[in-house]
Amino acid sequence: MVKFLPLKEAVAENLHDGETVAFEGFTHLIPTAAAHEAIRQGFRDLTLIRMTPDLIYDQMIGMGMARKVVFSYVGNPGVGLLRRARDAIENGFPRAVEVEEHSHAGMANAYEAGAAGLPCAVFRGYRGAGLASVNPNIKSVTCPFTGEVLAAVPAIRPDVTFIHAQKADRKGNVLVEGIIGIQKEAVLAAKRAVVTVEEVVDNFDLHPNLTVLPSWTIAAISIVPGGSHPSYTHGYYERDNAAYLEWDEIAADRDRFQVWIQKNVIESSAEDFAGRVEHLRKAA
Amino acid sequence: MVKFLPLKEAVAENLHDGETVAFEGFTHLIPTAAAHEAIRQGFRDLTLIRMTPDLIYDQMIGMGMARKVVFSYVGNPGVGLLRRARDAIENGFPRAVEVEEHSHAGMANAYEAGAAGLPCAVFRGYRGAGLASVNPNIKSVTCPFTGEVLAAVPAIRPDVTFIHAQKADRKGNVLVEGIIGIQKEAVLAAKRAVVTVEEVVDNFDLHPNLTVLPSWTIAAISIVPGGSHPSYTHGYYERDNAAYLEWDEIAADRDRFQVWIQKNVIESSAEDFAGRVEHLRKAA
Amino acid sequence: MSDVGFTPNEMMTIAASRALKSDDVCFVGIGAPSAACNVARLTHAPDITLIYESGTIGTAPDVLPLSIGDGELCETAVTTVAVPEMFRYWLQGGRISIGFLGAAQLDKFGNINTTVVGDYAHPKTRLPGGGGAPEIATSSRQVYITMAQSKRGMVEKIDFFTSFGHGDGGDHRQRLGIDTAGPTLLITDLAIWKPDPVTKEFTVVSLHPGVTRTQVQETCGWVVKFAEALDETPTPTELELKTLRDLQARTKAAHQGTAKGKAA
Amino acid sequence: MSDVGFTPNEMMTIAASRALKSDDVCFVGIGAPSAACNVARLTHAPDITLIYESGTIGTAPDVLPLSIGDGELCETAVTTVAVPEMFRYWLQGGRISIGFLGAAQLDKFGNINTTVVGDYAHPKTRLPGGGGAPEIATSSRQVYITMAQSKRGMVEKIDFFTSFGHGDGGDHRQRLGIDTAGPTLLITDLAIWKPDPVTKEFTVVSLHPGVTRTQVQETCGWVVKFAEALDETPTPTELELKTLRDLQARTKAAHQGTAKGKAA
Repeated sequence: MVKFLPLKEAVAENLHDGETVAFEGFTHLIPTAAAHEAIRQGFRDLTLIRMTPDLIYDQMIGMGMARKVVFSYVGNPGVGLLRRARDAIENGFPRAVEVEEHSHAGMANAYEAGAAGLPCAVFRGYRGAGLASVNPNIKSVTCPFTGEVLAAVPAIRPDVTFIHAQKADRKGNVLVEGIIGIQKEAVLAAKRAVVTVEEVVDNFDLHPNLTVLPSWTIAAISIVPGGSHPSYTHGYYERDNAAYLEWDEIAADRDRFQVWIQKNVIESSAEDFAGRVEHLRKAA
Repeated sequence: MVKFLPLKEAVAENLHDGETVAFEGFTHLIPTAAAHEAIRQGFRDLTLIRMTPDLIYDQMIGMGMARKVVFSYVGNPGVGLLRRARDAIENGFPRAVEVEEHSHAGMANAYEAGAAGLPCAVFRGYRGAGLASVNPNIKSVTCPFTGEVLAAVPAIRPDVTFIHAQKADRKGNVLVEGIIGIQKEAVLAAKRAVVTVEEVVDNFDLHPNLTVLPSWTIAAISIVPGGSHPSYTHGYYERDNAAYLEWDEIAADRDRFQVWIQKNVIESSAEDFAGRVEHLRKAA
Repeated sequence: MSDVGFTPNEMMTIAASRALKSDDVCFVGIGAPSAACNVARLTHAPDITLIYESGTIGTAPDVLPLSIGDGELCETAVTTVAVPEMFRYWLQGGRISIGFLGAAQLDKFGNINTTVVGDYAHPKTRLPGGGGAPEIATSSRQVYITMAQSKRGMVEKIDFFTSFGHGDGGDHRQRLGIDTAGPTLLITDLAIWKPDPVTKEFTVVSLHPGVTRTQVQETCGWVVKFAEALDETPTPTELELKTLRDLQARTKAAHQGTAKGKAA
Repeated sequence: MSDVGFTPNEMMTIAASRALKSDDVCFVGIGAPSAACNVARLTHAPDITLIYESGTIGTAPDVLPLSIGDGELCETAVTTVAVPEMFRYWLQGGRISIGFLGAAQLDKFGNINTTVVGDYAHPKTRLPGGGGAPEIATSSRQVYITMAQSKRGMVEKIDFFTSFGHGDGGDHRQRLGIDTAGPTLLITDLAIWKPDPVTKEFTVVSLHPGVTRTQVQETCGWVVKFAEALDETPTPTELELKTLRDLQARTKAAHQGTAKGKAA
């Protein structure tokens, strides 16, 4: 049964050292507040899964929380590289991090297979691609009808997935809209799912075909307005593109990074996110 | 490029003797008008694909148009058997018809694979089921990670798919809503798709996550109000449950069936459908 | 039994409804399963999640659907998804606690035939086939079966294995690598049956009010086993009966309300 | 070239935009590909379908997105689908006519590296990786590549095969069972290149206005082949330049408009 909890408790109840966790969001709806709470709680030895590990994984890797990263694009979207992740991969700082790398198609299919309860995903991919020779989790199966050799990757099955979404109703059903990305699959593939939402409403009055996660697929819901900043929440506030550009400079320097984390994460709380998006809300 | 055509021309341009065709609709949005037009044009040797071949396939089989039927539930939903299909399968009347039978999961996955451009679908299915031993198109693949044996079926790739949908915009983008069933996959899996719609509007003003088929995925659109009767169109008119009950009697008798087809199909046209749903439209 | 104030079919539906809980997620077949699930929802299990294979999740229809895709299922659902998603994410994903099936032919190990009477290639009667059932039977965590008893329906040997129950009994499911429980409950118009823990043969555990062992055996094609401690199924309560009858009355009115249309 | 009234990058983007037609369905990468596709849409190809891997189909943004998932892509799209559907139905399904890619490293056969500089296990520079590119490169019917020339970028041997182009050239794609055409066009800031019909080696077919063969060779890490009949790329028209510059001005204003936020 879904529980409505303060974010601090939702994270403490559902994430543990050494677990495999996905904080998903495909540019849109990135669960920054949940990731910052995880940083405050100081988890270690996590396996971090995400198609596009951007700022929040740069931050968690920079804080030495990750044992392994599973990803398909380790960049700052539209800006460039992720400098804390680079430092870990290239220099082992602050700790070495194991890498399992896929293509977007591989990750998307692997999440889909996880949501579908399958052990692996089968698709047409990685043809001629170098990843197939450096990632032992890229194998193949042969179509028994045509003989075509198709790619196979293991299903993604996180211990826990965190996502951000627009809203929940009082029963705990959750609505995701706009660029829905991989949010639904990441939740359904996980053993447990925690969702931060902008708001809770008495009742949805929705078109029947929208992306709704029924309450019984979710472990905990936390109300965190602005919780995806500097990513955005369709219908609530825009992407803080300037913050992404700024991050490139912050993360370039180990000390500056620590100062930033201390001020904006350690000494902050989930309640601070609402203020960060005030200037990004569209005028009505 | 999509063409707006009268149904007669849309069918004549896109369906040919001997082809593989899907008239899809999962209880909702069944393209009855298109099927009746196909009956009037008298196609032969068709391979008919459908998860739930109900009244319209009973009619086409009863008229001797089908060489083969691919299906997962050959019943009159909620009523009972399909008596013309039974007569063909049990007695070879009016002609013998080849059967390729799957489960719903098998058909749904096969359409999905067709839409996804794959040669086959892989899923967990048919375990202990008798179909696996009578249908040579049910094979298996082994997960290269866990060793689990999974079912494999060939992708469905119709020459042409017919569906009914709520509406198109002037550019030819098509909206499907409500019980969306397998409509999108059936269109995307086919070489050509023909859509009958209740109406054409100047512009959609839609939620971004609804099921919209872009104009360039469709060969022809025909405006046929009521075109799914006695099935229904969510937002336009209700299911004619009485007609389904009545069909059980009509199809039970070879002669009564012919009389019904003569009157309601051969001597009718696509324009007659609007009148058939008048009493099924909800009061505003 | 005609003087007890309810019909055997009503008793069957109500007994089935009692087996469902508010936290169950049911994959619902049409007919008796649909009626039982909705009676449960309207009485003791208001939060039960009903899923129909047309893609409607968490639906709460006011009348029973004639088909698994009636419009009201969608209008009252929490969400409606595409059919491939239904079978991949929701059924195969292991999210269904109870798969609720009917049967044309059933054997003592809960194997079901809804495909053919006679030989598959040359059937005496071509039935509708499996639809969703083959995977409902193996991917749902448990399977409940409901059917009216008859010698034609409850047979020693089914003509076709549409949906796998316990196979030849015992650990046959595990030997095929199927890790779900399979049929755990059979509710007929005369009795409640549960599989023997070891052999998996369906055993009568409760007789409906007024029903005798002889009646059960006379309407069943195999030699019936009865539990040592045989219960009597509690009589339908007034609320249960009224809920079921109101539901069926609303349903009948709704389905006949469209009777003007003659063309199909 | 500074006196011709446009920059090499503007020429590159505009030359790339000209290669696109109204009936193309483009899978768009960020950066120069995105600018080129939108210039095409705003000039000679108004009905072009632009698809970003975030799931937005038929999008028409007023400003260039910073990321592939900016909100405006969704707000202006015909429809927005989930990411698994994007990669399965739309890319793998064979519906993309042009996959438009950039490159960190490129070789003469159109193979692309955006993964690492140096050894994969111990990289000198860890680049972002492939994202959608490995499958864009093989499932799109054709691939267009755009990048600014440099000896560091255009190399004899790439460090990692992120996306397969023509491999070792010739029929290497067919030998791997890849039935799409692969890279058919390379547009740099200096020239337009097309693969040799037999060897598949990229060959300069058109020099941008004012560019010399020497300049092309000096900024390329392999020995450049030039077509016998070498064209000069038509100068950007006023409309093309104005469209591109307006788009970039709107984009700059929009992305800086959110600069108040300091926390990330």
